[in-house]
Amino acid sequence: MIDKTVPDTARAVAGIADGSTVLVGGFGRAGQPVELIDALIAQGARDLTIVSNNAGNGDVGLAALLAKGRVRKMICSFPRQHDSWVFDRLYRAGEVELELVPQGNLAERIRAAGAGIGAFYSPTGVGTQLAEGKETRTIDGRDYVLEHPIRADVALVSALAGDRWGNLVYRETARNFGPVMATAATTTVVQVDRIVPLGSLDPEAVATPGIFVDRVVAVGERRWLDAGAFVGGVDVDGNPLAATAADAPEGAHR
Amino acid sequence: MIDKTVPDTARAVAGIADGSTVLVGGFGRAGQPVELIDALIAQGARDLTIVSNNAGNGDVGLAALLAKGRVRKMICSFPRQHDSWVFDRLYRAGEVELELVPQGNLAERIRAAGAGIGAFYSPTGVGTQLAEGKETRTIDGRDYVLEHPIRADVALVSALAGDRWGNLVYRETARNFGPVMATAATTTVVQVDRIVPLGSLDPEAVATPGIFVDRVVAVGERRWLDAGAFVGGVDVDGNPLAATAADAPEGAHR
Amino acid sequence: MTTRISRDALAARIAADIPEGSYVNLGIGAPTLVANFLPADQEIILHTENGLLGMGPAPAADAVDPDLINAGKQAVTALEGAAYFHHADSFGMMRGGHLDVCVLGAFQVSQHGDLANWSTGAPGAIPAVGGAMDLAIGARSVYVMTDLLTRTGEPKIVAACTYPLTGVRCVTRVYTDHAVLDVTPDGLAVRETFGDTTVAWLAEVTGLTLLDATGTDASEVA
Amino acid sequence: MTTRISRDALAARIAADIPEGSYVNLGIGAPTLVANFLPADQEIILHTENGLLGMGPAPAADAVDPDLINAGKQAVTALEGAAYFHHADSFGMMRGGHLDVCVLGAFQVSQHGDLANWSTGAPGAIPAVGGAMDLAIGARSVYVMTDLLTRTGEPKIVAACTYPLTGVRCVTRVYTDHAVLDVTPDGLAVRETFGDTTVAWLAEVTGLTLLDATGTDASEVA
Repeated sequence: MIDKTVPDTARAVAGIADGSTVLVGGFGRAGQPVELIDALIAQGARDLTIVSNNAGNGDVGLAALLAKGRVRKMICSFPRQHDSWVFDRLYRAGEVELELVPQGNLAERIRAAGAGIGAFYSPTGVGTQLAEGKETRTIDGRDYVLEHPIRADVALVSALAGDRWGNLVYRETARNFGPVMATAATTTVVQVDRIVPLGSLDPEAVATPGIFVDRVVAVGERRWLDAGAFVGGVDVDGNPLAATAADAPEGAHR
Repeated sequence: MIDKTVPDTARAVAGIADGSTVLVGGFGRAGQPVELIDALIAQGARDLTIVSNNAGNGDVGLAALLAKGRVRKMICSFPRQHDSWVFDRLYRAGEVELELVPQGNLAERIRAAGAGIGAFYSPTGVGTQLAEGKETRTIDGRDYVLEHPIRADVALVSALAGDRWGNLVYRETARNFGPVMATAATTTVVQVDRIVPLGSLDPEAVATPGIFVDRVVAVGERRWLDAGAFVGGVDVDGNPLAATAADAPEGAHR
Repeated sequence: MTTRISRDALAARIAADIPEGSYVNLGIGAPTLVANFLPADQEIILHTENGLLGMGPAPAADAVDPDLINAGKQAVTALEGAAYFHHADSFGMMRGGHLDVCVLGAFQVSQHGDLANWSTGAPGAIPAVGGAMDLAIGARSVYVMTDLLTRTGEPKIVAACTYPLTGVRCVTRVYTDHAVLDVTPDGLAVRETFGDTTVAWLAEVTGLTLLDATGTDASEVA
Repeated sequence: MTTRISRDALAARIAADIPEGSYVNLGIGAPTLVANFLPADQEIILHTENGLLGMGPAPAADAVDPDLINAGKQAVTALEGAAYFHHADSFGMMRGGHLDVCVLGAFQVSQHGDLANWSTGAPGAIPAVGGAMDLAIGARSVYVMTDLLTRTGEPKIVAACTYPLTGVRCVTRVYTDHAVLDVTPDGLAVRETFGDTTVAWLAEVTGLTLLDATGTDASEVA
């Protein structure tokens, strides 16, 4: 019998080595695998390269991992948020490296790794700082920049429900990077609210087939979702939605 | 109100011009938009380039379009099947051009067109006849061939159900090329068994969001599915599953 | 200083240019105001790049769902007819040219339609780009919503951007608090002025050669 | 001629090498027989490239569903735990190295692991490749199931393929009716012989230098 479920988050993150590249799902805190990150902090791996859309919110999850000094480098599209004070401090102190990637190139580079694409020409970023040093090519009159896959040792993903084969469904916009990240790592570890019996997920609605998944752990209701203000968002003037204010730079674009 | 539904297949295929490139969904007859192809035959467009995995089965659908002499060129991965006698005859008579593409490169090239990728490096086909004349590159020690997008004027797709915004769900392996083809055409035309009210499709299970769809037509139960033997398959010795035998070349690989 | 319209009035002005049936992405910040002025009796489908088409308005305070947010990480709702998808699919939608319109903020827009809206390049600033570069090159029409002048009076419509670029020659039209300008192959064309704003004044304050497209004839002014 | 095992026996032999939990694609034709010999008390998940993981056996004749077929366009079923996906995702799965094993037929396999199985290059033949090239380079282990000799007695394991290639240096292991051979950096290694087949006879009939890996020691034979 195939059984990819593991009984607790400690076993889910066991064996992650120092120096690993780790894909971390989520957009802000929607889909962020906070319980797995907490287990990774306890597990102790360090000198990590983290690939994630953001660089942590508040003091939980990815921000907590950063605060512990476990992260050597962040690859992300939008590190600076009103509540990214942990990353901001480390970055300004020169204690964490940053590779900034436009969000769509980030998603597509991760997909490319999972889908066996050697590299691809993207129109995004052409003529900007973020394409400097990269090969460009004109195809059918349009300019493109050559982008390479981002593959990882481990992916940490949060989904709504999974079965013992590792099939996953997500919930609303918490899906975000989960399905592509699950394809691009040597070991894909998933936290779900609940594990369901094989055959109870609609095969037409499975967003991540189990072939991409190595370990699934149930974390129950994600309590931190209710543990305070709605973090990460800003109002129309760029001021934080939450009370935990820090100033949001003018013109911030997601 | 947005209403992409059209009342009949004739209106669904209206305006398809001579010389168009047309993506046609389906793998064998699963997911083949036979009712739309019938309407296209009646509509009369000619000198077409058809992109489809196969080159028709028996005498219906794509085979019927070929038999009418409307197709100048086929781009496909597996034209030769035991019941592809229409294509076989035209090809041998020099009346239809063929561009043979490995199936995964076909799917990925269509996806690339829909996703705005200028070109991509694929490991499939490297060192084979099907990569001759194409640029190759070694990336991280592996060889790749540069593949370009396949975009089209029109896509004809068959799905199970759709709503007036064009959201689609498919059925089992009839999904196949539908979701990628829907993204890669200027005009995407979809036949569905039934049109359902907006809001009745599970937003987590929509396989083609309506943004990719221009016209949806309901065709009811696809009667041709029951209209005879199960066509297209071969047994373990390569002999046709259907009674309508033609000899299958030894070693045929899907 | 000539007439300035309010940010709400500008949002309404932009909304009026978006036809029914359009697929639209509204960038975070001021562009989100455009949603408030889309006609209630028309269907315009909003895309948010974190994986949702058919985005609805903000929920009631007691109905916030942390799994359902927009690109600005604000709580939103999903309409009937919505669909969820993952990030690679969502950005394929943008990059593949399937969005009709996006509305973005700007630090600067050049007379050739170059956009700078992600970084001022200030020393010590932490860079963050998000989906801005994908939106800028992806949508069929890229509308910029911005004040004409910075708080210190510098024009944001410029001969060439001095801030780091978001995209090259990607802007279709610029909606400012004084006027609406189209990016054309021949340069910027003033399409509409608000109140007592004149094309001549716009040309003077920006220092640019502007085409006058406010009438039936487009004629060049100094 | 030495001992030949039957096609069913060969399929059983291949099945015995596939561990529980493997993700496996069985090419059309003879490789599909392998499914009949997978142990019923173990879970091995079958992939079919037309968009299904968790493929089950053929349905009863009165339960055929034309929308549910395999790559050979035969009616199949879906197991509990199955998932459907589109073609780009399905081939991403293959190309991305997620399948543990695929089993393919062959016209020829070279001593370096080159595979020819899609075209004999015969004049007038209509070429068709399907998913063969993607499978050949995609799976972690590419097993070939083939007769050692053609009907006319020519070896199908050769120094260099004369038929058009499907993939370069892609084959992991060749299961023939006489012996099992591994492709190694040093050449072909005979892993197992059936009945009275000897390594020497295999070397003679193929005209190749073969390594003997049937014992605990691998030693080269002429």
